[in-house]
Amino acid sequence: MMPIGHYLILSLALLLIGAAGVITRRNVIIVLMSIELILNAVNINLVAFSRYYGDVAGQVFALFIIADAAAEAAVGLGIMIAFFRNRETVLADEMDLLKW
Amino acid sequence: MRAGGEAMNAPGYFLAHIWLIPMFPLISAAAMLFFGRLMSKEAVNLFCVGSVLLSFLHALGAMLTLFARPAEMRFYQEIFFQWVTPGAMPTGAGMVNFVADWGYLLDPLSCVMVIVVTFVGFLIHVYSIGYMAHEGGYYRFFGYLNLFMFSMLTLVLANNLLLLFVGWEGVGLCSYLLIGFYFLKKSASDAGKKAFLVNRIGDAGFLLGLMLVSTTFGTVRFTTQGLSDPSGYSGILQTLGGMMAQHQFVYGAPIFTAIGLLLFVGATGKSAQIPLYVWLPDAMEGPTPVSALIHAATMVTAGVYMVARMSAIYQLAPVALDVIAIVGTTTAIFAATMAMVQTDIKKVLAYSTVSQLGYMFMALGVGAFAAGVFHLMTHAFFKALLFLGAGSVIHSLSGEQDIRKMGGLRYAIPATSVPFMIATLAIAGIPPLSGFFSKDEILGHAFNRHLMMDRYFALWAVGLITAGLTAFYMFRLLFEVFYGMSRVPIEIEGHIHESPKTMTVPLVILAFFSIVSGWLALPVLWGEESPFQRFLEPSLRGVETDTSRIMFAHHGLLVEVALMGSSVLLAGLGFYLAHKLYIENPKLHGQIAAAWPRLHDLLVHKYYVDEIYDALFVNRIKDLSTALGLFDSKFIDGLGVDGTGWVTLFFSRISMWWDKWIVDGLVNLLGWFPRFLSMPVRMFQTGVFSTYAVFILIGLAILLGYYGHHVQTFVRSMH
Amino acid sequence: MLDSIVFYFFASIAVISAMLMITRRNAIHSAVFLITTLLSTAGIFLQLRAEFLFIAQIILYVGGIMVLFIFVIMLVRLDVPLPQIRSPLRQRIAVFVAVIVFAEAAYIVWKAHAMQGQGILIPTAAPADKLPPNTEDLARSLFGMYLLPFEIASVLLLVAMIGAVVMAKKRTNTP
Amino acid sequence: MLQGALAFVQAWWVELLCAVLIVLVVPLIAGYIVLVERKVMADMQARLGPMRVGPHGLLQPIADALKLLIKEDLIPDDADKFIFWFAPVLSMTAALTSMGAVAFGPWFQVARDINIGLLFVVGISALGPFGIVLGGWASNNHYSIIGAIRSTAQLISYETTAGFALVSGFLLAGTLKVSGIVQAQLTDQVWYVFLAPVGFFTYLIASIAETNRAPFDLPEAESELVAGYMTEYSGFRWSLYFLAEYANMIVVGAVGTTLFLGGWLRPFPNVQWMGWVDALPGVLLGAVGVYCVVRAGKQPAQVQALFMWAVAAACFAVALIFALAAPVGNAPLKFMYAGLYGAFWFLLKVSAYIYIFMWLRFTLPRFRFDQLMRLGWHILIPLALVNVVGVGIGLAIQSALGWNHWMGLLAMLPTTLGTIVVGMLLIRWNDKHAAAASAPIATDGTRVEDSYAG
Repeated sequence: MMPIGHYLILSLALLLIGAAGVITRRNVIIVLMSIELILNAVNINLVAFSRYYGDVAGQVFALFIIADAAAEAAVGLGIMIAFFRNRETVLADEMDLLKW
Repeated sequence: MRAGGEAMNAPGYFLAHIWLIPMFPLISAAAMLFFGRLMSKEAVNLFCVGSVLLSFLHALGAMLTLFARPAEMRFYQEIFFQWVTPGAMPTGAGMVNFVADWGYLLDPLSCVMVIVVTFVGFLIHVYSIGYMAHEGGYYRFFGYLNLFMFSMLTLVLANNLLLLFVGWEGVGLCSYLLIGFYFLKKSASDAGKKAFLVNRIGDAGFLLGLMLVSTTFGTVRFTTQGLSDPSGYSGILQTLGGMMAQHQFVYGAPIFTAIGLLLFVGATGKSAQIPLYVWLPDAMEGPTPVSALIHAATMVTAGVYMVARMSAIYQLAPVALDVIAIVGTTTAIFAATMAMVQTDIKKVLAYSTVSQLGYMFMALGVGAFAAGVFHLMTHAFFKALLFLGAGSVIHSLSGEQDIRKMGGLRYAIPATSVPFMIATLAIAGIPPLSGFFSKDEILGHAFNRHLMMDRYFALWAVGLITAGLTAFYMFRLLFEVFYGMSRVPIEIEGHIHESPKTMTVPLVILAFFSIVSGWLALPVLWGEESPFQRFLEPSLRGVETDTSRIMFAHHGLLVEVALMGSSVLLAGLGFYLAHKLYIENPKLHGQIAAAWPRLHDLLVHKYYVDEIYDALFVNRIKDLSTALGLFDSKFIDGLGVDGTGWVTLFFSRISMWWDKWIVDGLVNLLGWFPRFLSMPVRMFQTGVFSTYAVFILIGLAILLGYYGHHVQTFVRSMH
Repeated sequence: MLDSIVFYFFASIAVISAMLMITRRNAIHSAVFLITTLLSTAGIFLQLRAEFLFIAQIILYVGGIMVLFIFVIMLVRLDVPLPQIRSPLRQRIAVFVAVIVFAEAAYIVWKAHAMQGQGILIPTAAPADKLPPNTEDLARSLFGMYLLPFEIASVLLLVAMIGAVVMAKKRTNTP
Repeated sequence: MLQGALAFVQAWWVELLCAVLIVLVVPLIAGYIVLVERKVMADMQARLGPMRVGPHGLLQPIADALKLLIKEDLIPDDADKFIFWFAPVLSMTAALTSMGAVAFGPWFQVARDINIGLLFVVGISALGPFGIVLGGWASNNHYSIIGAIRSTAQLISYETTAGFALVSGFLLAGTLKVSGIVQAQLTDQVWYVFLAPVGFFTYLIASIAETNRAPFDLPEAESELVAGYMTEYSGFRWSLYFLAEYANMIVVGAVGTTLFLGGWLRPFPNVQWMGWVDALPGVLLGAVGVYCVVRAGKQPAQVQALFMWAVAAACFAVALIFALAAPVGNAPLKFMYAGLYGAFWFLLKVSAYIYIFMWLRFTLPRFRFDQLMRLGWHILIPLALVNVVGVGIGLAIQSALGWNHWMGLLAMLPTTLGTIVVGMLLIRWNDKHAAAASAPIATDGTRVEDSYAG
């Protein structure tokens, strides 16, 4: 069994890629996807540690994070559709009103 | 006797759960009034009728449990919580800390009432299913009806006068709501208001009496009998007994008279006695089941019940009793005469109700409390039956109420006409139906008092005449509606239809009871005391003193028979007259009316009482209020308010200028600084979230850099 | 041996397709690559003997969330590439900072491994066959110790569902 | 390196064998299911169906496969090449992979001790929609996209129902492991279809909808969308989709069988005097083999005869194993016997399950999309939920009264009846409201569709 560092590096890489996606992309859907990616990276961390410490709590929290991701995706996409319906755009730069 | 009263006194399920009896209707009433709109009719029926049935069953169980005990132990009282506790206050019984608790008392008297209320109430609920089927606000109607049941049960089960008053007001409210049920009809809503206001007058008297009671005896609890341990509780009965024992008061003391009269004022309001009877005829605007339940069977008898409940005091107040007797008798004949000429089927019944109530009060007045309550019970059955029958008639004539437009209906709607006839016989006092026995009890007692004191002769005579009148107008009604030629308008004639089973079955049941319920007094025929009276006796006993017992002469069997004969004779006379005037030659009564126009008008206009009241009180009050209104609008508004406004305006002009130039100037200056200073910071707030993300990431980088640089030190700190 | 092969296989797929995901211009392509990333993450879960999470990841993430994404993409007609107005400054900053962070974190991890002995506890996994059956284990602690969070999560999902419905509803439909 | 590989094979040869078997045999089975379907259809329509190739068209599937393989496979210009290529593969892969955890027999299973058992099957087969929706999108054609989105909406909606139905089964079995579930039914001495009939029923319907079969075959409704998501596909890719669909049928059938029909158990496994049933498979296979031998001679083409011989040989081999297992009781033989024997019953049940599909397909007319959605969301899902609760209650009663195995039926009866009553009420309610909501824009699915059609 390889040392835990590998998993940490992997999740770190995914997280940073996700962050980069959030920053660089203007398309809100892709930004949302990147956020999913970040959450996923976190999951890897949690599961890895739960495996290495032999404690299942980490997996429980990974489950919660998945549920959270689902909720976040649903709401985010709902907002986006509403936004698109009203503003005919999905570009992040044009969502700078901070209110409606 | 069984050894150890404990087993005897063990409450058992029904007594222990006596609080359920009012609770069922309350629950379903709440359900109706909050969620009824969402329910289907079936659900509403299930809820409301079911709840009343449940409480009837519980009441029945409680009564049987009570029966199982020896006569002296037939009290059950339970105090749930202390409700009003104003603390110590000076009373006739010295400084006591006054307590009105929320508790229920079940003794023979309230037992009879509870049974009557729940049973008749249940039947009328069932009836209403059919009657209200096509009306709007179905759930509202049933909600109010159940609320009424709750209030009435609280009234009769209350173990103290204050709680009784709560129920008293509750039934008043429900009656108001239900009279004005068709609130879109002006007459209905007016009738509701009238009932409410007239009752207020009575309630004022009642309230005064209540206060007087509480200050006199230091308690409003009727009695301490039936409590698991009476020690530490005080009841009116016991306190009164103590007072009499140490001669604090004497028989016929003015305080008793005052209490009695004040309470009786309340009774006249609730039970429609002179001078406050005027609301009851108008109350007929409400739906017929309401008239049957509230304005015939239960609520209007609350006054009778209350007086009987306070009999301990009344027995010591002869003056009050006489007043009650006189008022009752007057009301009886007065209303009977009015009933003779009414043409609205429900109005006739309304006046007959008033007159029957008069009978009951007459009974109370001559001190025959048991007889009064007995008549209350029988009357509840046959008058409810009469009203329901009338409702069924109206229903089948699709809303027609004028008896001049009826006639010959007995073949069209047999299932209604037969019970109606039975009820008529009962109320007219034809043996062996119930009305005969109860009325005969009353007249008998009146006659006995006359044997004691001559001044009671008038009462008896008038009562007897009233019996004749009752027979007359009831048979008149019967003949007008069910016999003779049909005078129904042709367009209605077509679809006369018998009412549905839900309406006719209750009629049959009530008919059965209006026949047999009188037989409780059967032994009176051979001169014994009636079992009903013996049953009620423990709760009507009052206080044992040398002078206070109301003496009834004992007359022989012969006299008894003579009395009965006389009343039956008069009833027969009434029947004969009615038959002559309305069956043999129907024109005759018209001619008679024409012969004495004055008298007829007087009767038709109900002795112009309403007009007199209007002239004396109502209009005067209206004038007063208009005057006050003028004062308000002219003086207070004109001078006070507007003047102030003008002055304020002037000053505000000045201060506005100041604000504008001085204060705002400073504020703007202050505001300008931060805006100037915040210029650089605002750069970051682009509102584009990816920029923020960049900042987050940079922050992360810095943190990690710091951590990585000092990682050794962190590790050291870890252990 | 086998373990590490599996791990590197999945890890490389994950990273590569993640990169592709944030660089594709067509949203659908991004979605596809995200799916592959998630699947390979699931594989890593399996390699970590977290079978239940493996399947949960596949059912919920891939089978649920991603389908939702693709739906929306098609619904909002994003399947045509958007005009990409480049903002080079932000991108450069982003990539630069990301690389820096990666380097730092990697350095820290390496450092930690290096000072294995003195005071840093590097956990070592128990052998796979010693583990309790995963699903039962998870369920036991999920419905035992973490029951309340579980309930809260369910409420969260409910709220999210209602909110999504409300927001995505056509205004014209609502009177 | 090589050592490692060898050791690997040494350790996992059974699984590898099963995997190879599945990958090889499933397409064949699928092909034959098609044949059977055509035969059944013909029978129901009083025709003969394919008769030319081989006896009674027995070799028709082979011929079809050959045709599909040599057919030209064209990619539309506007299609998104990468995804167009990628999608069918994804579908097929999902279908085949999900077979991995299906237990055809006691050891006849790839992922044997995987802890999530059936969930694996369900979850992996949940990847199928991607293949469809991506393919539909990639081929850049309105019919395709509408079909794709329809099928995806349908799949998602009905997977919920199927999931709940499965949960009711899992509750009864108390485990997710496939072999564990079958064992549980063995010890309970009753198939769970009798304990949770409503669950089975809902799962049946849901599985039909999941596999896009009639009467729920809206995604490829010829009358509305030419061929739905497959419109632009042809040749090998098309056949991949096709195979995926039939493989999915097998998968759902397998799941249903495992959970509700007692997996690889023979009928009445605990009843001694039913033992004679054990002889059935061997005899049957022998008969088939004999038939093949008889017909082999009469084949017009050499290939056909050869194929027939091969089939006969295979049947005889298996029959031999069946025959010898009892007397010659050596371990490997028993091992194989157990696997093949289980596989026989298992496949028998699965084919019965699939026969129901066909039956319905040729009996019922197609649903309208909003009807489909209402059925799913207004009736099936609530019903499945109630069913889960009901089964839970039933189990509680069972454990409270200490009833075990088939006596559980008594405990389950009231809850089942209650659930059925609820179902009736739901249907009544729905009928009452169906008229109101029968406008074509009634569900998300149709709204999506319109946003494209418009």
